[in-house]
Amino acid sequence: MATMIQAIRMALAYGEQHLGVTDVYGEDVGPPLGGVFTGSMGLKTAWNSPLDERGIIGFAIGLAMGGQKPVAEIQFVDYIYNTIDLLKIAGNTTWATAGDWCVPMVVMTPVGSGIRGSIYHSHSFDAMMTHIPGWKIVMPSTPLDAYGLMLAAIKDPNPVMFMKPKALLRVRPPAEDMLIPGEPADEKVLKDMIDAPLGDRSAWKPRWPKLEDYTVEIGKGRIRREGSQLTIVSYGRTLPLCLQAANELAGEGIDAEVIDLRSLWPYDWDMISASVRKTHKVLFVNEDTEVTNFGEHLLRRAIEEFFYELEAAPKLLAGAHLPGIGLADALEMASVPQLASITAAIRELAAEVP
Amino acid sequence: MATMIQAIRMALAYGEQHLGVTDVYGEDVGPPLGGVFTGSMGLKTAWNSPLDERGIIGFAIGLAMGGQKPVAEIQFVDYIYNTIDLLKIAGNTTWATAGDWCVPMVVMTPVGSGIRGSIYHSHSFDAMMTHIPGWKIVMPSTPLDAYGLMLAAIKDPNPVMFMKPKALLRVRPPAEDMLIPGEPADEKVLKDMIDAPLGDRSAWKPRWPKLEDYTVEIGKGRIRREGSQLTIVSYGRTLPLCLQAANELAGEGIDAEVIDLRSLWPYDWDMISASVRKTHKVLFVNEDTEVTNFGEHLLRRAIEEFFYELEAAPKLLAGAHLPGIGLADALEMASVPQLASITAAIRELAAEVP
Amino acid sequence: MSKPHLVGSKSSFTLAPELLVKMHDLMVRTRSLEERLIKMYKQNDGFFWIGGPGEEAFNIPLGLLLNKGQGPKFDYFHGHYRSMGVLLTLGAEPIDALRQMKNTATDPFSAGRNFCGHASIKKWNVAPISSPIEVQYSIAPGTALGNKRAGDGLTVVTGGDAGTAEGDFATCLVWSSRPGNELPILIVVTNNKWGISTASDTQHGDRVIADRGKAFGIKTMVINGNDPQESYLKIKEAMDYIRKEKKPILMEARVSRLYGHSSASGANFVTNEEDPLKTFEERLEAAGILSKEQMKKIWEQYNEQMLADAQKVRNEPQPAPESIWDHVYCGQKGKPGRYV
Amino acid sequence: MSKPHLVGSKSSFTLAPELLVKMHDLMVRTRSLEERLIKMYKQNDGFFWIGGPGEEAFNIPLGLLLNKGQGPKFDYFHGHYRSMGVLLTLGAEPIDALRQMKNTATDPFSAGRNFCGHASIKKWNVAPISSPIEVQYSIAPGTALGNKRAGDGLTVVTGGDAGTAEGDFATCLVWSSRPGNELPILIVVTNNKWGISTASDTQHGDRVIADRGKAFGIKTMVINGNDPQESYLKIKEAMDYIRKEKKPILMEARVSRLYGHSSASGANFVTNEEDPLKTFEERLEAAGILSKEQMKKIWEQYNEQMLADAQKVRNEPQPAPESIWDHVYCGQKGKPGRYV
Ligand SMILES: Cc1ncc(C[n+]2csc(CCOP(=O)(O)OP(=O)(O)O)c2C)c(N)n1
Ligand SMILES: Cc1ncc(C[n+]2csc(CCOP(=O)(O)OP(=O)(O)O)c2C)c(N)n1
Ligand SMILES: [Mg+2]
Ligand SMILES: [Mg+2]
Repeated sequence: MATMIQAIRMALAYGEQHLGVTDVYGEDVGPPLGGVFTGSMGLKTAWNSPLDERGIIGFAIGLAMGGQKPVAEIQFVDYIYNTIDLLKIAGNTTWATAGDWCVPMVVMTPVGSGIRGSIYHSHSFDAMMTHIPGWKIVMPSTPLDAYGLMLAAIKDPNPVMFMKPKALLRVRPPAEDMLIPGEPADEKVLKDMIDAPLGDRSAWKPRWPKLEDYTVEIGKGRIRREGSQLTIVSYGRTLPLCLQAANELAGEGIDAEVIDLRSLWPYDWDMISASVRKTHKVLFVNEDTEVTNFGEHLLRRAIEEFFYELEAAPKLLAGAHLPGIGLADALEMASVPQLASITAAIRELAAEVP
Repeated sequence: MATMIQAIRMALAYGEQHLGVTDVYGEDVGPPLGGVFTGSMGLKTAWNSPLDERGIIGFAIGLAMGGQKPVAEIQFVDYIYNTIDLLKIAGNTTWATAGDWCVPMVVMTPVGSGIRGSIYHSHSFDAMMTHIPGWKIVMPSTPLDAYGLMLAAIKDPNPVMFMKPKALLRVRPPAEDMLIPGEPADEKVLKDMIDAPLGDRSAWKPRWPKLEDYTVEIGKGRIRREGSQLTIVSYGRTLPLCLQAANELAGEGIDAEVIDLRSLWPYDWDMISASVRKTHKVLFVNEDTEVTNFGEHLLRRAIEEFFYELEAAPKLLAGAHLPGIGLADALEMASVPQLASITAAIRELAAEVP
Repeated sequence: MSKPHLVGSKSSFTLAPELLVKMHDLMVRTRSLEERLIKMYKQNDGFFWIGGPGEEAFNIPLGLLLNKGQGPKFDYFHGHYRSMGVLLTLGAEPIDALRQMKNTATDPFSAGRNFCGHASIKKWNVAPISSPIEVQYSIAPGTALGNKRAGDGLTVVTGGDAGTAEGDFATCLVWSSRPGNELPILIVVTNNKWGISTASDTQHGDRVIADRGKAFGIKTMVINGNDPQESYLKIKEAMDYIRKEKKPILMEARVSRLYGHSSASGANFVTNEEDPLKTFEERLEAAGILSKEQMKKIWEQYNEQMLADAQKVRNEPQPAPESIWDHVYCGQKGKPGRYV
Repeated sequence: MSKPHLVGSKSSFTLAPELLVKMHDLMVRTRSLEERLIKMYKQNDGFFWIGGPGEEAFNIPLGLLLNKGQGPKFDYFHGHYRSMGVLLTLGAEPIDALRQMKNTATDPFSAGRNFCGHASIKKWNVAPISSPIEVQYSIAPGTALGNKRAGDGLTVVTGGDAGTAEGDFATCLVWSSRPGNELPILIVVTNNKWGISTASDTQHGDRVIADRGKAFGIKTMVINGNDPQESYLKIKEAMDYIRKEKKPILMEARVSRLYGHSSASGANFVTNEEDPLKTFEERLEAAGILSKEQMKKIWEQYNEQMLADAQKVRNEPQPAPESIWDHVYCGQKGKPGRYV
């Protein structure tokens, strides 16, 4: 019963053992800390880098070109914005060389709000990242999906951006999820095996469970709740909130289908299409700022393909278009979708009649 | 009859003389070159900077804080992508300090395709830039608007991004535009006054015309063609193409209204609304890559506000979602909207019946 | 606050006793504030703590030597999240730091938006402190050019050792030393030998960070930032040079990090680093400038004040949700339309 | 090509005559290619020219000394838009450079997508040359770590002087010199004292760019990159050290820029800079290694070959519009759906 951060760590351990991962690195990624969220604790290839995000991304490109298999971390996505040119290079190298070079690298980075992170530990990155061609982009909302998407990311011969929703890193898996293949069912046993002790950990070594291969194909969404009246498409932090809202609204007779997109690029249009063709109403939810937002892309595509089939205007619920998320509770709550605003948006969409 | 690049240069000269501009700087902005597109030739405050875009943007923030009024240039917007964090800071400083500091700076940079610039001299920046709150963002399509928007940008107490559509820098003004207040009507006379001679120019000094104040308010669009059947919203390089297409299609009985947005943020929603409420059909055209594109924002807003009034699905015509624009003619043509594809899109929209 | 009595005796000091006493007072005030902030964090009166305990012996002299005022005639200060000592010395009120810790509506630095220690005081040319490491080094040369044009003001920029790995540090060196266009800027690195959990000697081939200035012809200094007298004298020497020559100096100050990186690493007092305040107090006592008793009293006064202030802040209002729309633009308040 | 006759006489050279003759041949070949590219540009057989005339005396020795092959056992080369001499020396065909100039479908480097001089040859570890200045310096340390793990390979990265103002240059120094994790990398700056129209002495306080390595404990060298023999010997010395010690070297090579920055500045021959090829030919003649006649013949042969190649390229197909969809992803061709 791993948390998402444990699942990621186990995926990286599996990657080191079986998939040729050579370097898991970034600021405070190696010993003694093993990542500010413990995501790389105890990994044998984990190491600390200089405090230089441009160096981290550039080095990953170089490692990928140099026959290595890197998983590079940007400590918080809030600090990735001086590397956009390098992310673009990682994404255009194959195209610019007409296929000569591939760049098999993974970048992982915590994203989003939910920890009172204030202006610089709350950023979302889905909008800018989906505007950078040549990458694959994933964001899990359950530990099992995190494990399966990380293995898929490592196996992929292209650059893959693995976004870790900060707010969900320590949350337990949903009831319907099976165990990660190989993990012990008892969370205390697992903790004992793979979490470093408090205090001095210089002599500590993890005992990894006998993990197995499990891949979530990049580009495949997941229907987390079936429903007939409207479709909700989300991912990351807002996904469990959408699910909760949908479940609660079932009592009011609102039957919503909830799709966890999981992969932002490529994304599972087949799944969205099938659902919208069934429900004729769609709500896109994410927490990035709402202007030039990836949900606007999905909405545009819905308009392109289903305009005449829709029974209500498709909607986007996203973050306020503001320079930051404020520290105080009330400010964070007012800036990004929460259970209440999601519930209200679903209700409104359900009630809309042409 | 100034070209756009001459208009920009005159606006900067006016800015130096009357609006307190202290520094026009960037790579090759000062003598001897005066900018790779001659945009800063002969300006008294123009100087060459180190080859360091992060330095250029950072320095501009510092100058603005230090009581100066900078107009900083990024030589090509293709090279701005390592400064996104600094652009974000310029845009969030007022908000983060609850109003304590303002950051009055202008960044100008050539954008877009049209000069066979290949992968790194063809980028559009409207999507990423409109995703950065706290800025004002403008992009003219005529010399007069360039002059008026540059003066507005200089007068604004906030950071303003002035995007120069590369393809239009040397194009003459449209017939309906008046002269820039103060400029001589004869383009040869003007050239003689303000363009540096070929060869050694070390002794050359410009003779600026007696320029006058003329401001295009940021946030106001411009109807370049009135029409009743559909609305086209565009800006920059694609604007004249939209206009040409609309004029040509008038012969086929298609009567399109063409809005030059001019300001991307804030944008003139009143103008778009009034037009769409009249035509009930709308096409957004820009040349940035089409996924998570600013046109998708406008389209989403149109859906939000007019879904039930629209007589056709609103459309976006934008650049192919690809890592770059290829050098060969055929590649550039296939990658971004051209007259033919714009014409086709208008025709299709005009023909669409619910 | 009652003036402590000055005992004029032999001492290891060359600075005037009045100045030493003043520095001590400000150092205690700063430390007391930081310790109160940590307590607030631990008592759930704030989400996150980061600050500068261990850097007082450098920050207080720096604050004393800045020429305070607004606009390019005066000095600019581009600090970072360990700079509260500089700001208190300039005249900032501790209670305002507590307000930011508690993210109240009354927080004058950010109205409850930013982390503690992320201040902004335009009226004294204190540039906004923001979280991203090192960006201040790309920004600071700009105010230095303003200074150069306006008179004898200068710009000071500070940041940590690990952060010098960012390109912005190099940018600062490049832009400050352009031949013929050198800038009046004091480029400071406060080297505590750590970046969060990462020891600097595992990452930095540049064992003496200040040496990076040499290739640029920038005058460099390495000082013991744990010694307030040395800091005062060296910063003064540097500032005199900068004001006169209109040229940069790169100064590396070796300092301590006394409560770990931040609340994320527990914010507990570490015992294996020099406490510059303790050292200073021992020297002050040995020199007969302040007695244990006197110093104890100063501590008590400040600790009491901070506690009282913290209690006051607890009752101050939190920001209203709709306040998020204010100040997107210069002078703007409220939400005029669909968007600001 | 007929072997020139070697005259064994007294000379100012210490390198073997065969090697000198070979270098001369490759230098002429490279220059001849560049001049053909410029002609193509001027005849509208290409949209843009940029290249390396003036850097042959450095680039050819560098190409000769690289250990060519694929994968981390072999050397990696991260060049820039003036590096064609290195690539020709490795074995690239001039006609392929002409193809890229003419953006034909047959351009093996980018299939008509990228500017001339922006090559990529994975089978020889030649990293893609891209337009953004200096990014190669952030990338190159990564391949150097691959080298270090695999054996005795090393990584070479090159770029211009003005570009060292970008933070990436500092990044390269930092990442190459981490204590205990030093990397086998030859960091080269080809200093022509210009960045487009901007003279380096107006921007660079670091008058000797190589000095920037010193603070990092990186061994530095400043060489006359206009002298092919000095270049050869110094690059060899540097590479021997790097292969043995697994540590970086920062080398500044002073070179010429013989046709201005690019076609944007006219691409005309400048007369106020040393032409290293001319100097070399004078020395070769003086040393009796090659006669004027012999050299003239070499020039003629290459000039003819380039012209013939250019004519051939003129008739090759342009890329098809739908080819834009190929190679967004590794191994992908065509457009499977609404998007690739
Ligand atoms: C650009 C950026 N990257 C990462 C972080 C996260 N972070 C905050 S403080 C810190 C370490 C800073 O070390 P140093 O520069 O030595 O300053 P110190 O905290 O030791 O005073 C890191 C990595 C950040 N705030 N900004
Ligand atoms: C990041 C970036 N900024 C700007 C440019 C435009 N540009 C191309 S070459 C050049 C000058 C480069 O000078 P230097 O590094 O000395 O190399 P040189 O051309 O002199 O060999 C500039 C500014 C660019 N290609 N990339
Ligand atoms: Mg430190
Ligand atoms: Mg140069």
